[in-house]
Amino acid sequence: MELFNNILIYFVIVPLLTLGGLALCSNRGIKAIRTVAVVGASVLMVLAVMLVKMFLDIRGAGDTSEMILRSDVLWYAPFNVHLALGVDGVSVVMILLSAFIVFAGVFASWKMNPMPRQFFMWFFLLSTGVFGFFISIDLFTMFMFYEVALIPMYLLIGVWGSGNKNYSAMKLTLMLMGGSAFLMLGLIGIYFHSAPEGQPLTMNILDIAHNDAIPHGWQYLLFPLTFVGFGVLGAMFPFHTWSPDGHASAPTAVSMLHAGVLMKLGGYGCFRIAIYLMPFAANQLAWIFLLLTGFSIVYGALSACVQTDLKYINAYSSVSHCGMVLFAILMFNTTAMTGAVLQMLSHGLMTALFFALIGMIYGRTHTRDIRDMGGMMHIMPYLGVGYVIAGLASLGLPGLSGFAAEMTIFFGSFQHTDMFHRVLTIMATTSIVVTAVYILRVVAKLLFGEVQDEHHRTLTDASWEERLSTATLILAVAAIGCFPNFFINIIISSFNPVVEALKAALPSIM
Amino acid sequence: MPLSLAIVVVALPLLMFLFLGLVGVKMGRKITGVIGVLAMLVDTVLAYGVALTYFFGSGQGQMVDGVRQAVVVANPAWLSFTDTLVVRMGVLVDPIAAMMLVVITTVSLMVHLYSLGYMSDHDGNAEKGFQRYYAFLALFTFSMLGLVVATNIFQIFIFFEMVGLSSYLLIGFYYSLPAANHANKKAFIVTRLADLFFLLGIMILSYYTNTFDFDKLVFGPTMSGSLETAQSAITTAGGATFLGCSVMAWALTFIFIGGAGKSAMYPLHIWLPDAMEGPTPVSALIHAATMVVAGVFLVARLFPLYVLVQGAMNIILVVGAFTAFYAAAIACTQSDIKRALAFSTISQIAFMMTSLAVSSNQNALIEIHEGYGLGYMASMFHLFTHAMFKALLFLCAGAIIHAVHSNENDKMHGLHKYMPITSICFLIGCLAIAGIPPFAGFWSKDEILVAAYQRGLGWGIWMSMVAGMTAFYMFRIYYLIFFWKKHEVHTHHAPKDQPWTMTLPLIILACISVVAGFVPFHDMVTWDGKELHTALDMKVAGTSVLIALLGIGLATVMYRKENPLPERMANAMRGLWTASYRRFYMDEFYQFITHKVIFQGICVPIAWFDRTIIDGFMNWMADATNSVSFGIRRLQSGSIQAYVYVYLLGALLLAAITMICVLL
Amino acid sequence: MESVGNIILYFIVAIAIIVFSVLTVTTRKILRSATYLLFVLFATAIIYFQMDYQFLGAVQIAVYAGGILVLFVFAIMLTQQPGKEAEGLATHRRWLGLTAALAGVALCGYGLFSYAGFCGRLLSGGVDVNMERIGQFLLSTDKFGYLLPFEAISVLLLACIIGGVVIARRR
Amino acid sequence: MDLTLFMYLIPSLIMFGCGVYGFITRKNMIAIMISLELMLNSVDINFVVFNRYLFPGQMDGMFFSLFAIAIAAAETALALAIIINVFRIAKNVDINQITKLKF
Repeated sequence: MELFNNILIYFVIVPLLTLGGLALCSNRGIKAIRTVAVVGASVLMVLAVMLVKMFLDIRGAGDTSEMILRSDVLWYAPFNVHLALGVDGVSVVMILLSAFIVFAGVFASWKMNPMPRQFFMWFFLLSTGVFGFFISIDLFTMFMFYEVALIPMYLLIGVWGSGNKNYSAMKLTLMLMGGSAFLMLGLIGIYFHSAPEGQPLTMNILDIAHNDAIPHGWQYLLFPLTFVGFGVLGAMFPFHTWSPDGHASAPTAVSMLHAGVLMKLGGYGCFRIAIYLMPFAANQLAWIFLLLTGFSIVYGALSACVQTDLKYINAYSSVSHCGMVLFAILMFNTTAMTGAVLQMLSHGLMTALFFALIGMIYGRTHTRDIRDMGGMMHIMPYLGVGYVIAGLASLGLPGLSGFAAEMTIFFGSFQHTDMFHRVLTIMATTSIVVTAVYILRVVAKLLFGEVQDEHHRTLTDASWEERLSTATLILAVAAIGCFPNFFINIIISSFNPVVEALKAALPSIM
Repeated sequence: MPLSLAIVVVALPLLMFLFLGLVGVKMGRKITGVIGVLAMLVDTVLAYGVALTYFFGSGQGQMVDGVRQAVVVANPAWLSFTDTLVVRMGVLVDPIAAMMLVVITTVSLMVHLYSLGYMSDHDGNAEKGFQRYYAFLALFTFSMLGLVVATNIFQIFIFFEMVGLSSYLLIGFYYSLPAANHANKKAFIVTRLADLFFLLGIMILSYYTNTFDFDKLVFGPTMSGSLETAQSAITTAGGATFLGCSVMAWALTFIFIGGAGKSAMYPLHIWLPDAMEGPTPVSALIHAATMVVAGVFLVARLFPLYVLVQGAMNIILVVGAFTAFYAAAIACTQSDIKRALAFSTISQIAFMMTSLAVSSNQNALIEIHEGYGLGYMASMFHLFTHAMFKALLFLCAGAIIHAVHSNENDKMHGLHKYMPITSICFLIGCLAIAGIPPFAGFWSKDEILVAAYQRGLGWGIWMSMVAGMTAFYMFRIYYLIFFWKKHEVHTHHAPKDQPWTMTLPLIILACISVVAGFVPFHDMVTWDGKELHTALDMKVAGTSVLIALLGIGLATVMYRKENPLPERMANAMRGLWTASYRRFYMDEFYQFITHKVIFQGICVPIAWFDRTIIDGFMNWMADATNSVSFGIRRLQSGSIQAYVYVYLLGALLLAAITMICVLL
Repeated sequence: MESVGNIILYFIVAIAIIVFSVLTVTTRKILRSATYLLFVLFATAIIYFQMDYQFLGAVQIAVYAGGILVLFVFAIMLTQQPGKEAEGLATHRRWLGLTAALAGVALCGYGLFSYAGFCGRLLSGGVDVNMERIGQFLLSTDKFGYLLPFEAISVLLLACIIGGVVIARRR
Repeated sequence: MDLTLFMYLIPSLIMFGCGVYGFITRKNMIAIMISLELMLNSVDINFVVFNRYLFPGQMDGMFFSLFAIAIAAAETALALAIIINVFRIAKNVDINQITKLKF
């Protein structure tokens, strides 16, 4: 079948095969379960790297089409639903990011207990959804994979979580489901206006964008629906409150995958669907969301300053950083959008690293309250150094990923000459100081100083799989930080259609 | 020796950092230190080679028509914002960069060597974390070298952050100590705040000029420093204004704030005295000689732009002159020798800033008169000499602290007898900083004063006064450490001169401090690359020496021998003395702003708002749904009898209705 | 015109049904309740015989009175502590039941009385309902054949047997 | 005097009303089952009587009753099994007390 010649479909097939393999494992054979999971994750990683290479080759060969590696299989004719696959630079790097985090996540949940088999099965189902979302260019398929990625989260937190897990799992699921309710309305609305009068309706994003048939009046309704729908997942103020509780209760690997990849689905969706398909309303309504996201950047950072739970600090920091992603996307120029994607990559890796480390520390100390800990650097130097590196990436230190991303965003945003955008940009820029404050506060409390609890002295440093998990992420963070241009070259061409569409929608925007 | 070796000079410390950080921790402590020192020695030799080649070699295009050119050795793109706005990671060699290469590698080598002894206990065993210490030193050296060879302003920003990081790591080297822990946080956050302004400045500047590169901003197409290029950069900005000032003034002021943060100008100086919690060699390297002059370097780098924007330059002048005095006033009362030296550093850096600022004047654009740019040259000269003698002073202080295990000068006193070499080296440093000929400080400070007098008599007198204070407080420290009264031996072994690893750097630096003043700076480091003709202005030189001697004399009277005079004077001016001792309450002020206003007044309410209002609303929605469904639940009681009853009534009702309808 | 015996029998049966029905649901003692139910079932069987449905009447006695009621008695014996009276009913519950029952009876009674004269007479000459015909109907697949329901009932009974065993089995 | 259809329906109706009353008011589950049997029985009578009076040439009503009796037997057997099982667990057959499965 022609479909199976496309590398993209394997990003869905491999996790599903892994899932099947896990289903065949015995519950007791932890070795077999681990082996299957590691093999699955490694194959995904290899596939992702191959995809990047193929992408570079194809682009290098002069193919400038918007999406490459296209495949299209009719799935359900009455609604013209296709299994339409295709990637551009943004999707490629997102897939790479997901593969990294899935890989690291498998090692971070090495000692998962109880029911490791079921855990990994849900884990891979979630990855299926994530990868499926990134490779699809059909509204229905995207939405379907989106839901596939959301649902396992409930069980993963509810069963394997800690603390107030039932509440958190319920809250997270309900709020995200609420978001997808908005989203579904929006998508249905888009579908019914996807083609001019008399032509068959379509679900294909590219076709919808080229048709540009959504009436302006409808755009005013559909843009907020889709943007908010995805924005909930992107932790947009004021729909971010699932994030602190959800992350606090989630098991390590789930936090990693959730903050690392799932929250990126939000930003990606905003960019790919909300803005691309409805450029007119995007231009008109951007200011509302710019205010919200600009506010949430500072708001999240300031909130993080007073938290005492490590995961809460990180969750609020995610609110701030993800706010920056949406903020940059709404700036509607290539530089800022490039920065947004870099920030997604950067935040994904760095937060995953954070959550991995927090999980490892929590697994040893059984507390996440920074007031109860101190001097961890004496006890677990490897984790301590990892934490410092993650923190430095988060506060935007050159050479680590956060810096390149944030600078690109700031400089892109500053290209706007009007007062509104500039004031917001300056406001967003101040977050680099606040971020430094809360990161250093945590680092000082947690790692430095004297050991607070004498029982902690007997704790051990990272084991080999934990080292592997964190080292993978640290390397990735450093790679983005040291060679940002490599990634920028991959993604930058993807923004042309969107920016063109935005310009066409309102010629005076730039 | 090709100039491209500058790349190696920069890269070698980075490799050392990676090597020591990744591999070194598995090796023995002592051996990593030795490796670090040897690598640094190689680096220093290379740096000297590059500098000498640049200044005195021929070819390679560094000299065109008697004008020194900036040579870009490498300039690969690192991060592309737009097609034109590209951040490059380059290596540029020009007079100030070459000079800074020499300064940084020299001091760094001395500190590397010195640390072998300092970071060991009295039996010569290296401390825990020795490898980490050397790795961080290498990281710092790399960052600082990267900063000075930057080809564009964004690269400077990047390395500003990097030196900030290395400074953070090294201040917090003894991370178990709460004070160190607190100090490094403070240093990082204060400089980060300044960097925020720096960033804003870069954003504005780059938006209007559409470039980061110095060759477009200040060097021009021929790479020679030129006012024309700078002018064109400013013209590109057009007449854009913001709040009544031109955007260029805003941009350059913001950039200066960035530099002021690193260079500890008032009111962003508060981190530097606290940074003395780090190991003393670190203070010598970072917080006396190199990193703290990054701000000066930054302003010097953009000097042609600043010259054209008088507003920004005046701000620098005022801030610099005030800080020089302010820090000197505080230094007169400090009892912790490292803090006293730190304030002395602030004061001296402010000298450099002031010197840069005075060299512009109102009619700079109209005519470039003879001796114009003297301040620039003087500033760089002072930067050079100051780095040497301040490093010397700090290393001496380190030796003393290592010997008596305390920073407080009332634990010292009368050490001259026990540590004669240290004492002499310290004296040389003091003479140099006080400006006594022929020591290095005299020459550079004299040029600064000349430049200040050229700008205006008032500025000159002010700076001369500060110079006098400098002489006073330095000798106060000197006397209090080495004389005052007989040393009381507290520890079981008496203080003595330290091992050769620590003494050798002192001697080398002392020698440099003696001779550095004779380096012909005026034809090597000038803002436009041309030779600057200077002559020793006897009037100025004479007065400055006189004032310095006056200061020394006063200090001698007060502190040579134990006497009640200082106590009496302190009592006479109790309020002033206390204010100075408490550093004019700036720390308390910042503490209030950060803790009470920002933390308690903003962060806590926001967190409360988030949990209570926003999250409360979400929970309220859930609760509302819940209670509604609990209400409805009563209908679904599960009692079959109730169901039957309701069903029956319903059926009867329907039947009755049907019947009524039929009957009607 | 019916024979007098038939009419007398009818009245005896009707009164028995009414009285014992009421007693069934009003007595406090559950065993008595079952006994009264037995009488009701017998009376019903008599009605069937009166209708010339002998087989149905026999089934009614054999299955209902003989089988089900025995089950009831066993169940009562198993679950009832001897001598313990059924608890008194909550008053509101009784009133609820009474209103519902009375309303139903009243409504249907009103309906019945409005059509009281309809089809009053028992038509003679009906089909002779003998065993052979019943058997043929039950196993026939013709228009009025009941093979499918018959088989379905068989399966249902089987399921019930299995279910009963499974449920009642002591674990 | 004729025995009309109507005359057979009256006792059946009263029987049904008693069944309803018993079903709603009784608390003992077996008593509820008994009330249920009353209702079933009354319906059976109706089937048979209607059949006999209105369609004497057919036997549908009779067969329906026949099947109803069979199903009633099955249902009772099963229900009593459940009740006994419940009694084993709860030591009680009071329908108001058996609330363990309730939300």
